[in-house]
Amino acid sequence: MQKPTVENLDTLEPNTWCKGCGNFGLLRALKATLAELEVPKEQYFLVTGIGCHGKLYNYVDVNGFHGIHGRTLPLATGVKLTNHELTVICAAGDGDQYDEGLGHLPHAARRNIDIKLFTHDNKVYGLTTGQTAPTAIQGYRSKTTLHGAPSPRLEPLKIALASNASFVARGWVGDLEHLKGLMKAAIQHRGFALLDIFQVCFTFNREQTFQFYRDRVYKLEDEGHDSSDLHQAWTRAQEWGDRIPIGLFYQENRPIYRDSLPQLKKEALIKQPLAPKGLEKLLKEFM
Amino acid sequence: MQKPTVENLDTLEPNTWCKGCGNFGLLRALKATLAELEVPKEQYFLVTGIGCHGKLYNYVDVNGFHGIHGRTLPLATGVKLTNHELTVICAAGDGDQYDEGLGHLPHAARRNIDIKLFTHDNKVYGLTTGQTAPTAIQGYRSKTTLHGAPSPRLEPLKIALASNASFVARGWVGDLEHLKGLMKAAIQHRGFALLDIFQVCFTFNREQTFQFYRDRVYKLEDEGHDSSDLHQAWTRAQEWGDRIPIGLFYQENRPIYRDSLPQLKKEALIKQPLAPKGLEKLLKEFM
Amino acid sequence: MQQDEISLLVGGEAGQGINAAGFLLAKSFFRGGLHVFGSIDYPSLIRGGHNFYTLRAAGYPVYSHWDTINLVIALDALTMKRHHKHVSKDGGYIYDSDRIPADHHDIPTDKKFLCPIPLKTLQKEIGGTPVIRNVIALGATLAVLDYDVTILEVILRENFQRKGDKVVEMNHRAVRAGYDYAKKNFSNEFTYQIKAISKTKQNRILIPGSEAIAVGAMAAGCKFYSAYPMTPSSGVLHFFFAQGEQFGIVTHQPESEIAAINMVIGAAHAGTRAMTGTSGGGFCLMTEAFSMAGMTETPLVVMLGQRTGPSTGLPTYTGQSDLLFAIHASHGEFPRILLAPGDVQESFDLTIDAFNLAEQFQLPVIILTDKHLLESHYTNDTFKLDNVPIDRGKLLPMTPYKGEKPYLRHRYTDDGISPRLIPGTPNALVHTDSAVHKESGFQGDHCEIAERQANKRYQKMPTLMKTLSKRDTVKIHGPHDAKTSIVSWGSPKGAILEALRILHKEHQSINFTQILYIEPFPVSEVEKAFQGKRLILVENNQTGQLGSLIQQYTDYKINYRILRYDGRPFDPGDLTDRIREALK
Amino acid sequence: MQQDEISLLVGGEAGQGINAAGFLLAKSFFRGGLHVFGSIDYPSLIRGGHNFYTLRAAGYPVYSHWDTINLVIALDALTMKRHHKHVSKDGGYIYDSDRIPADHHDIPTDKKFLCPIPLKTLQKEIGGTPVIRNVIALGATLAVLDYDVTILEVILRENFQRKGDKVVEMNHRAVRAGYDYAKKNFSNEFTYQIKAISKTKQNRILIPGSEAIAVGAMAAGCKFYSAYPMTPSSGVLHFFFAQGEQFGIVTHQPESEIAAINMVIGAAHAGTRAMTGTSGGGFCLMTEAFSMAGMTETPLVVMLGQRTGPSTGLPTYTGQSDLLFAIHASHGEFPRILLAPGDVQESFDLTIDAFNLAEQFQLPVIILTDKHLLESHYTNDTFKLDNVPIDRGKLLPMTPYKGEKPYLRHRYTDDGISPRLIPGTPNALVHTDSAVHKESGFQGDHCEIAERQANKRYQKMPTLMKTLSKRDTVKIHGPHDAKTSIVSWGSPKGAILEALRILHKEHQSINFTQILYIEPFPVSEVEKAFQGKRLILVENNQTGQLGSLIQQYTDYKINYRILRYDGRPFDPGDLTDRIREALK
Ligand SMILES: Cc1ncc(C[n+]2csc(CCOP(=O)(O)OP(=O)(O)O)c2C)c(N)n1
Ligand SMILES: Cc1ncc(C[n+]2csc(CCOP(=O)(O)OP(=O)(O)O)c2C)c(N)n1
Ligand code: SF4
Ligand code: SF4
Ligand SMILES: [Mg+2]
Ligand SMILES: [Mg+2]
Repeated sequence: MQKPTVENLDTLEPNTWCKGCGNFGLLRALKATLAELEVPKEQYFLVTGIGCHGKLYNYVDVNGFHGIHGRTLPLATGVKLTNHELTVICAAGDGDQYDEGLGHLPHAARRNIDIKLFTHDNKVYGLTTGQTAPTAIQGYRSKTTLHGAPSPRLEPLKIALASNASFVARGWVGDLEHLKGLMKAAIQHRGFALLDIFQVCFTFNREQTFQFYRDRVYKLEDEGHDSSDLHQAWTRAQEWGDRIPIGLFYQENRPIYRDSLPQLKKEALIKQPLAPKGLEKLLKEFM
Repeated sequence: MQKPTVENLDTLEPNTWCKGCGNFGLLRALKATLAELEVPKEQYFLVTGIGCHGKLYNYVDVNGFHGIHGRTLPLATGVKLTNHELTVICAAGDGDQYDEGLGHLPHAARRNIDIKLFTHDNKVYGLTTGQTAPTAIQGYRSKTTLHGAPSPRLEPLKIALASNASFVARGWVGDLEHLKGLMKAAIQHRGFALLDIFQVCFTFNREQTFQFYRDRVYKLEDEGHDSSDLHQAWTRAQEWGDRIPIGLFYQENRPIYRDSLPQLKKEALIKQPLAPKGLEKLLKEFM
Repeated sequence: MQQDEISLLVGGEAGQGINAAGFLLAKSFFRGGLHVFGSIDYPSLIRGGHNFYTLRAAGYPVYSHWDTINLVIALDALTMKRHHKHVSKDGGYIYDSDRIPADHHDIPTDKKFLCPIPLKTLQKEIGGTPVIRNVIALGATLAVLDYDVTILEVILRENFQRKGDKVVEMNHRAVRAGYDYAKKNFSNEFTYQIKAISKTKQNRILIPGSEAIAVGAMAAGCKFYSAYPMTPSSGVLHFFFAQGEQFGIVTHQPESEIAAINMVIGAAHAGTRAMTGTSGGGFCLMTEAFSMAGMTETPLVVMLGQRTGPSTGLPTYTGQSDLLFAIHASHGEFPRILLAPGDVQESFDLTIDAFNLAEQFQLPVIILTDKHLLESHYTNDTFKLDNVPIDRGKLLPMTPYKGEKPYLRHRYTDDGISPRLIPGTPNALVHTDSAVHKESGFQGDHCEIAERQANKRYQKMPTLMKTLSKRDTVKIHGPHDAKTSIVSWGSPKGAILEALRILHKEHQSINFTQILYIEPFPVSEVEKAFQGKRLILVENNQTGQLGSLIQQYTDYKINYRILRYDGRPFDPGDLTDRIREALK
Repeated sequence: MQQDEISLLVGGEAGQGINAAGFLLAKSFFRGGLHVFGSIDYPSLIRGGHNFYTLRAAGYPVYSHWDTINLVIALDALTMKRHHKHVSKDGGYIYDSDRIPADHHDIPTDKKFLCPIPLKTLQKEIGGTPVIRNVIALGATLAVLDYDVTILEVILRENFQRKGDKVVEMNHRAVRAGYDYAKKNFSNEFTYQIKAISKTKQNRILIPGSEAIAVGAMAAGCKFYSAYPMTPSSGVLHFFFAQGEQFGIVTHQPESEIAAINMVIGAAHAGTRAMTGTSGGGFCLMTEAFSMAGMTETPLVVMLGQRTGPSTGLPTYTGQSDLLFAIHASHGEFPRILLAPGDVQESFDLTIDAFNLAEQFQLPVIILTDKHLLESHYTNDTFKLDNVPIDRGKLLPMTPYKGEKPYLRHRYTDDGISPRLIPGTPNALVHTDSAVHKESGFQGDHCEIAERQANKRYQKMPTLMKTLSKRDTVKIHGPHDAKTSIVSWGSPKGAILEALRILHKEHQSINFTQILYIEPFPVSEVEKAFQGKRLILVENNQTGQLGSLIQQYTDYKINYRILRYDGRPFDPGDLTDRIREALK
């Protein structure tokens, strides 16, 4: 089938994101990334959650599944284990992934399931009209935190590092070239990859705006960060304030979950015949 | 009511744990801890999950709720916010808390809900006959990991540290005095406390036995660990192998969730009258 | 021409403030003493797309919006196109002529009253920001309808007071700009004009179901509300956040619905009144703990706001497809109560009753409602807040325990209801268990205990049925001796009452049996209502779920089924036609 | 005295290997050509407590255990005490006299055959470890029953072969020690003796429901099984882990039931046959995704193994209380299929059919079963593995797509079923959505689409009903023209067949209507079966859930209800009494 191009990855679906939404940049970066890789369109599988981010599914013309809120990871795992020739990408929201679906993340990470998780981290629940997300910065005001979010935010990168994720990165929608590089690296990484993306919710988040990030982000690679050093990664992941690092925090090569399954050594499950031979011997045990 | 003593904390319920189970030690340490504190029995509230650990509920005569699998934290949060005069303790399993209920842990931690989580970390699903738990060590063999657990284990302390938990500790059932000290410190800590307890499953876990731990554990306090230093805590939490640290990894004083609720400044919710005065003004807005 | 009644639609993109504009208009009529019903239709997106607010105002009670529209206020071209087929023959349009050139709106000009207003131009003239355009359009609308514009001005002043005089002044100017422009250009031309009846504030409210439920819950003493956002249940959550604190209520947004319900069970067990709210998918996630509430006999109140399913479905549209799910939700068998309000008064009343029943019978109660009721604006007498009944059943005071020793949380009693103690009460301990437990609440892994405790839980039924028999479990609207009865539940009530009004004018012998307390099913009340009647079932779902219950519990057969399951509520006009068809 | 039939019970503490001992005994009779039924009863704990294995063996088919016991093999004192009331008048005990002193077992010695065996002493004599005591007891048992002990020896050899000769030898010695001791001390005294019929292996199996389902699934081509452990569904998971790999099946233990079902939906959507299994509380957690399977038309197979509820309930005991929940589970409306096997043959057959129906109709299928069926050992002809029908419906091959362009996953068709493509197939892309979607699978936030797609999904019903009408949706056991019919589903089948045998001997005009395909409800088949009959409902639950469906779908009334809900399966003896009562 077609090799993806930025054009042929377009769908005819009307885009319903707000004008000014950071999702547009993210979409652009994703399409550009896929267009640079040699994988044919039908070999991609995109799973999205429920939220504004979930609509991404409608705008990228690859195989796609718009799942339920918070469950991209297990659904993607099922797809990947069934047909590991597919490149499986999850687009999740911060409410979606870090609230409802948080329990799946450390497990997908430690198992090193070979799927890519791109989180649209806009620090609000966009589609449900702006409630506070778990990544919202302490003090953030919304209709569900009138006096400001009372608790420190959830820190996805730290959670991922604590869960032995083999690829941990952060990008933002204000630097698409950089974001594209991270997306590409994530896709090319053999194993689980978390790419948390600062995605500006133009409508509801009046604090973490483009300007907010532009004033603060710096690139790890510009400061000689060694992404093979877990210790450095952890230290960098703590940084928050006037300077916020983006880039590849950590990457490690270790066996993926599939490597533990001899059934999948030769070919993908989907390529194998359904009805197994020799089942009779199972019944012998009961005779 | 009565001040707890080791004797009056006993119930008449028949104990159904296996002979040799590490839970007995844990139970003993818990009763001894409560007996040393000045809180009357009726001011304790114990929430347990489903698993062998969950039966603890039957053996400690304080208020108790044997909840469902994986949900001690939210249930305990509801109890605590309603009556914050109660000392609320959760006894969870590793399957219970770190598989089914994992999603609640980072949130309870970052919110600093003033409840205590004691996890019976036996590295197996005891009550369901020995399946591999998420904390099982890579390579661990059971009926659900015949070739050995393929993935690195989930590391609760690292997850807790990554979630800004204000109290992170590890004990083990082979040193009850030490364990008691940690339980006491956790209960006296103002805020969320995770105390992960190596609890030997005598029946199913033939690898992480008493001897296994006895050969490996050392006490942080014996090595001058500074539990106010997050960085040190993280470094120690990585240690695993011939030497495994137990003790208080990290403790920090920061506001608890309740501090953000002016409603609870004066007295516990349960002490306040149900039907509020002045509701008429709400309806005025609709006139 | 003065009319008794008018039906309007305000339409545009999401983000244009359609809901707010529609509501301001609704409020203007409401404050003028008219009865108003307003309903918002919006897709699941934040900006763009197509939103519209439909409202009806009349000199007599109105129970529903109406698809047939007399005047469309169009803030974009799509609005004109989309709703054209629903505009009455003598109807018309007010539209933003700066945005929608005359050759672009696709409306056959000969047929309709067209009132182009250059919103952008006027906005610039008065020196306002774009958000003010809606207000200009509203001013124009009131001019065309010849309605007292000062009422809107008062409302705007109230609304914007806290934002300062400048904002109030700007709004005032906007209203006047629209009003004057329309008066000057289209005065007295439009068929539909309507008059305010009264200008003094009355003891009436214009309120959506969400707020009716929230206020009901607060009045019932709900002190703890924890819910994960989900349309259409979020309104209640937002209201609790905005208003709860001042009344000493704790409101919480947890990490998931599973957390929400477990927290609420914890809070209720700990002795306060607690509630959660959600919609279909969220309720799914709650079912496991719902069963635990049944097993531990914890008084639990869950508001289930239905939307179009299955799965994510149409998140912002309505439906009634979760009735059987809610009645049968969760593994195992335990008694529960399901209440289905049909309007805001019932929302308020049944919510209060939900809390009382939950505590009296120590079991979970579901308030089953839907997007249409939760998010539409109803005109109602204000709710009575004095003497709200609060009956906590067998809850013991927190004073040192002096009852039978030892205290047994799940003690066997004649009516199956055990005295309930709040943990923390001196001289007693409270034990409960999601597993089979003994009277003490400690685990009892014995078959005999399982059976006895199961019997205990169902032993509540006779008392419960007796208690419920004193409630209006079933309401009959219209003549009791009618030949035909429309059978329904929940939010279709409004459209059905409207249809009934028309059918009665046509001298049809028909009434409406509304079932409010659906579980336990009020068999004898329903059978009494059905006696000798032809039955027409009306439900906002695909399979006629109430019909299934009627088939199960009674010997009556549904003769005709009118179902709608496209996400939209019933339109009284269309519904009347379908009932007429059924009556043939 | 030689008997046709015998009923035994092996009892002791958890951890004493009661299940294994009981099963060895069962297997011994089975290998001797007898028909056997064995059932294990254990509380939710790992060591201690009281476990017992009940088994019946006979020269003719047996379908159930029996509460009345002829011989108890007691490994602890509690066993003797607990089961005394169930021991038949001429029954007896084999017991561990080293553990249970004669003055301690509470059994009136005059009435019963008592066979004390000093297990510890004998164990020491032969130089074995304590685990060998059960085997000694089994040897003694066969001696007392005058049954061919070499059969047991062969079985033990097969079992322990891979553990080496020493182990085999020790087992052999243990059997002989028990056998010889009993022969010497109690030879020919016992009323109950039973003979092997044949010693050559036949094409029969002794298998529990779990394994029947697992083998069925494998035969049907299930390549992916993901499940979170939960009694009584774990047996299937363990079997998949133990046996799946060699057949190229991927088995996974995920972090939760929510993960399990979402994974399985992913796997099924990606084109393989996939399944999950769980019990009540776990199924609750799956309901949200279950609805997604309905919406995305993903072929999904879920095994729901019931246990005693509500909530944690009695985790290791049986029940049938999730029928209505399963039928109505999840928000929104979508077609589903629910199959309820009553024995191991049906477990095998219906599991295969589940996969076929799921793919033919692209919808979720539930196999509803329970602890009693899943964990009891049934004697059955071996399953036919050749020519297992595999019908994948409208699944397209993975060769480059050449069909109508563009490929539309949810294309409208005459029968509502769209051609299904595997993602990754060249020249086409597959899109699907949990929200309302268009034919293309892209989101379609429009009411018209919601309605059309809803209609599309239900458009499958006529074809589905036609397909099902060719299945044995309902089975009638016994004379079709009987005056009374017992109506039931699932695992009570065995006890009912036993009761029927007795009642037929008493010349009662009675048969048994077993409903296997419960959703969609086979109305006409059921009505045909019921014609002119008195109906006795038998269910292992408290509210008679199948009865509710019968009330809903048919005009027949249940005349009498026999319900059991203490966690235990029906006992044929007690059931027969209750049916006799009903027949009065
Ligand atoms: C089980 C469930 N609970 C709640 C919802 C309602 N819901 C839809 S989107 C959303 C949150 C969206 O926030 P996020 O995931 O951050 O996505 P964003 O819109 O910001 O991209 C919620 C709570 C749902 N669809 N399903
Ligand atoms: C929702 C749900 N899923 C599964 C189960 C079955 N179950 C009971 S205990 C248990 C695991 C026990 O392991 P763990 O939590 O580690 O406790 P332990 O027995 O080791 O103390 C499981 C899976 C359940 N009760 N509820
Ligand atoms: S609400 Fe926020 S995240 Fe959603 S589309 Fe609009 S700007 Fe983007
Ligand atoms: S199974 Fe393991 S954890 Fe459970 S009681 Fe026995 S030894 Fe303890
Ligand atoms: Mg977000
Ligand atoms: Mg464990």
